[in-house]
Amino acid sequence: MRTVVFLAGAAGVVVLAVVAALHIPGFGSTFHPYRTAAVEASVKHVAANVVSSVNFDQRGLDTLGEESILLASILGAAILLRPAKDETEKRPLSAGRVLESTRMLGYLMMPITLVIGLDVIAHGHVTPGGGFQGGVVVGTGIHLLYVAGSYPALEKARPLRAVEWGEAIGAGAFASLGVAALVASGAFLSNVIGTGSFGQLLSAGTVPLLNGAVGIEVASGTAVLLGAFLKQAIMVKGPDDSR
Amino acid sequence: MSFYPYLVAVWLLVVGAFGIVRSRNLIHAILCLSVSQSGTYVLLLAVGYQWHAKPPVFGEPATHPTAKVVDPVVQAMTLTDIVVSATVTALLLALATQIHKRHGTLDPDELRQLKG
Amino acid sequence: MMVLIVIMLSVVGLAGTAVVLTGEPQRQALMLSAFGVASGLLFMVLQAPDVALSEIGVGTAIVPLMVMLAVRKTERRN
Amino acid sequence: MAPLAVAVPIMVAALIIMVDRRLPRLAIDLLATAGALADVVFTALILHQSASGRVITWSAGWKPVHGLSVGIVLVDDPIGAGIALLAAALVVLALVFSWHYIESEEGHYHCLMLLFLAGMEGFALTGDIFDMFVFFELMGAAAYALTGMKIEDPTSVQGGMNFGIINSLGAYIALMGVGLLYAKTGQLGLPQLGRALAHQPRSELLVAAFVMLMAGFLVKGAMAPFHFWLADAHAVAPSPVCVLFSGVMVPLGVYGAFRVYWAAFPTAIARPDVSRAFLALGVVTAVVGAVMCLEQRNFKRLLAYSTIAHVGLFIVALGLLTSEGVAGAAIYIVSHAGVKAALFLMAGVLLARYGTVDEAELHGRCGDAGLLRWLMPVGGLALACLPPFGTALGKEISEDAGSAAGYLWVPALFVAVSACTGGAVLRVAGRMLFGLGPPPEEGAGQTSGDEEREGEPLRRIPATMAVPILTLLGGALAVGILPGVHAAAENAARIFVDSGGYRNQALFGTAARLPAVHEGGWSLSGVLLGLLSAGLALGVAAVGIWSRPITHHFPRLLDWGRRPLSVLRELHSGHVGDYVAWLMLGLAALGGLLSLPAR
Repeated sequence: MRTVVFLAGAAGVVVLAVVAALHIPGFGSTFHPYRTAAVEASVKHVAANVVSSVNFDQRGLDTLGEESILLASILGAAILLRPAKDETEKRPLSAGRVLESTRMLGYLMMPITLVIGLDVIAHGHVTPGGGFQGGVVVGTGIHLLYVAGSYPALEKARPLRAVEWGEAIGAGAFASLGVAALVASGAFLSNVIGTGSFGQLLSAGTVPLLNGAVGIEVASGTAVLLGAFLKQAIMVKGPDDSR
Repeated sequence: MSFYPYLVAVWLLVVGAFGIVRSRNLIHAILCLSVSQSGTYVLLLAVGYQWHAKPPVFGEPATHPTAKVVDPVVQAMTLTDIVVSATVTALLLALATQIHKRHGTLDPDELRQLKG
Repeated sequence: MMVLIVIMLSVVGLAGTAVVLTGEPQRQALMLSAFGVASGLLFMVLQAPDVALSEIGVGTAIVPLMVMLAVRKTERRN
Repeated sequence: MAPLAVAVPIMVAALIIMVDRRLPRLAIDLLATAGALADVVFTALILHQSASGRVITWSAGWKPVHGLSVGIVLVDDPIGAGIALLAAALVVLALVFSWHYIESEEGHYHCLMLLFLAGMEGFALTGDIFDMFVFFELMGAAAYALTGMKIEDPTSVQGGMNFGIINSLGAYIALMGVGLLYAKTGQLGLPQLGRALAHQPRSELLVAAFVMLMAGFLVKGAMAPFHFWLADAHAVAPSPVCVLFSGVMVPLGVYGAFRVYWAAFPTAIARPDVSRAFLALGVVTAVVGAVMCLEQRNFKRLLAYSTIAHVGLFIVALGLLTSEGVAGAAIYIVSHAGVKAALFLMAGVLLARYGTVDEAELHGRCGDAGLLRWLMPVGGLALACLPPFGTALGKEISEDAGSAAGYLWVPALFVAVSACTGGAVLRVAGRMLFGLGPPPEEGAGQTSGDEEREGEPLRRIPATMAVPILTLLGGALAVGILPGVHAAAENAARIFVDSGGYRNQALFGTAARLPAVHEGGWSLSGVLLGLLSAGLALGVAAVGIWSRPITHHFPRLLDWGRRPLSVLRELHSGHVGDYVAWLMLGLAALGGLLSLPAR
């Protein structure tokens, strides 16, 4: 029954979409009016990475919404994955069995990953990447300590309290920069400070600042999320969990 | 060829929905949902593509800002979309974990308390 | 270029289908990882390095990792 | 001004996360309430300003050159600003109610409420279609988490999951529509889209894009057959959260759909086709909601189905595609929000006092509910559109709009649906508060998803709970009594449907001012129809309370009526796969209705 209803609907949707697809300007066409305007605007504000310029300057409001979605999901996951009333947290005894080579690899990889992540964040307005991509790398990178078999070390490197702060500071800073720009120039999230020269680290005005705020938020957000799932998987015990 | 990317996009959307309909495990359904969403990535990037155009980044290697580039706006939209996908997936996985704790199952056929 | 795009599109379409048809979540997480790589490559070919980077970060690392952890949590009591 | 309404709640939420372990709970409550109050001020100012012309804000200062801009525009007319104000006001009242209702030490709940508010404000105030998608998802993410918050409660997390999957899928379908539209026009701003589409020939691409956008927004707007998630989510979410769901989030979905239609599509798609599709699906929604509403015995689930029924009425009124229909729907939405929110808060009080809102379990047990003994019947009558509540005014204007468009069945539908939903509430009130009718048989009936509340049972109703309820009912009454409401709504509606003015003012700063109307108000026929629906509601309630002896004599009749009902109930299965299947079928149906030319 369910499948029949679905197939009937899906058939209709496919017909609708295929007929529509036949009327789209063909793949790879030269019709991109917004592109032309966005590239011009990006050049005007000396942002070498046009995608970053769109995200943080031209359509910054979208990114504010996006960061808030991240914040809401992380808060939501934190609420949902908190130990329930009838559950207890139990610290795993020690590292468990981890091969020495794996452990070394984990310890070795972590700083490298963090440096790469920070670099990706810092150059977001110049080269591909940015706060989001770099933040993901940093937030995941910290968890290599778990691969290294050291949950206590992970807890030290990732004090959840500080990470939660980071996530709030990132989101708050993004919105505050927007309001500051509103006060300074009359337009929310406008690009108010000097723009520097093309391709340099210090260029594109507020883009690197907003980018940095996103980097902080995404890095801490990723860390909180992975941390919450990890904790749930290895520490939280339900009432009928005998192990 | 001119329409193939759009068809792939629609295919991903529909096949993901199909997966949810047939799913016997909510975690499986959540991943099918993210497959559905990838349909939107493919559609958006296909819409912004232009033959023989470069990525919309003029930094390294330094390119002259007048070079022909693909549409950066759809890329920015897709980036936003990917963040949405990841975070919503995380939220739903957290819900799934709790459902399993409370019901002992993730099979939607056995979760029938919200009927009527 | 065109051949490359067609191939990558087909790979992504097939990989997506494979994710859906894999019923067992643990294996599905791995399939999802592969799907993430394929999508990332497709986005690279479509001249979207920013998007490709995020997709590879999110689609091949974070989401599959979270799925693995969630599966581990939910399968223990069965 | 408008971006502040989005940014300030986010900033306050971030602040609460930073300080929540150092401050007592009361400080967090006050901080969150202050954040929402700030939004009331912002949106009230925007509403005031917009009365003399739409308020246009170019985010990041990218003002248009020759009608093109790379920035995001916020175009705020009185309808948009009005629903934004409604959202902010409901969040304030919900937060005040939560002071003694939600028991948690940390501020996560408050942060989620504020982020939810930011999402609603952004969605209502923006004039950019991708921005709408982003804030749609923000509303969603906060809402899923708020629904599933009670992790100790098995049904809570499940309701959150159904809600999350269906709404996300709807959002992605809408994003597909955005992509198609962008492919055709290369624009994302609604004014720019309107300009680009004004001279486009009719094409299947535009129909498909429109269908996908509508489906996405109307999943949140709970139009049949996209409505299944709503009852699951409402039954289990905390009552103050339900206030926001029913009061403003669901109507926002409807608002989004019609905003997009009027701003971008009025000439791109044949108007009779659009009208026919919305009228058809609106009627189905209203009937399904009203019938299912009568069937419920869990009071919160009953209210949820009543919301579906009313959404059907809103869609019918708006689907007439006239400014009168918009005016009626606007008044109806605002006053419905007041009444329905008050009823959900009453459900919360019952839950806090007696630990359940099941009609049969509470039969005759709530005689000591004090204030509620008076307020719940009043709420039921207001829901049934008793004049002079605003619901009755909105109903009257919508009915007139329907008759004026030549649909004489519209008044009948409105009377029937408001009588059924109001009657269901009155029935529950009569049985719970006054112990009317025969006591329920032991073990009969279903139990279906119930919110669970932690903490001590409530002995007396604190002021932080009573005041929001009274304010909400008073607000619904004020909409009906205050002079000039009808004229203001009519003027706002004319601005809402003025597509040319929308894009010209946003892109070129020029728009002819529309002639304002000054008269309007109650008419005799409207008052009589309002009294009729309220009287019928009393009848419905009486039949509900004392029907068992009656139906005893006519078992055949009962049996005949039960069969389609049980099929309908089967459809609301709580199975997410079913819901997705219906979503796809609804999408195809909408596409079919819009592709086949009318008449």
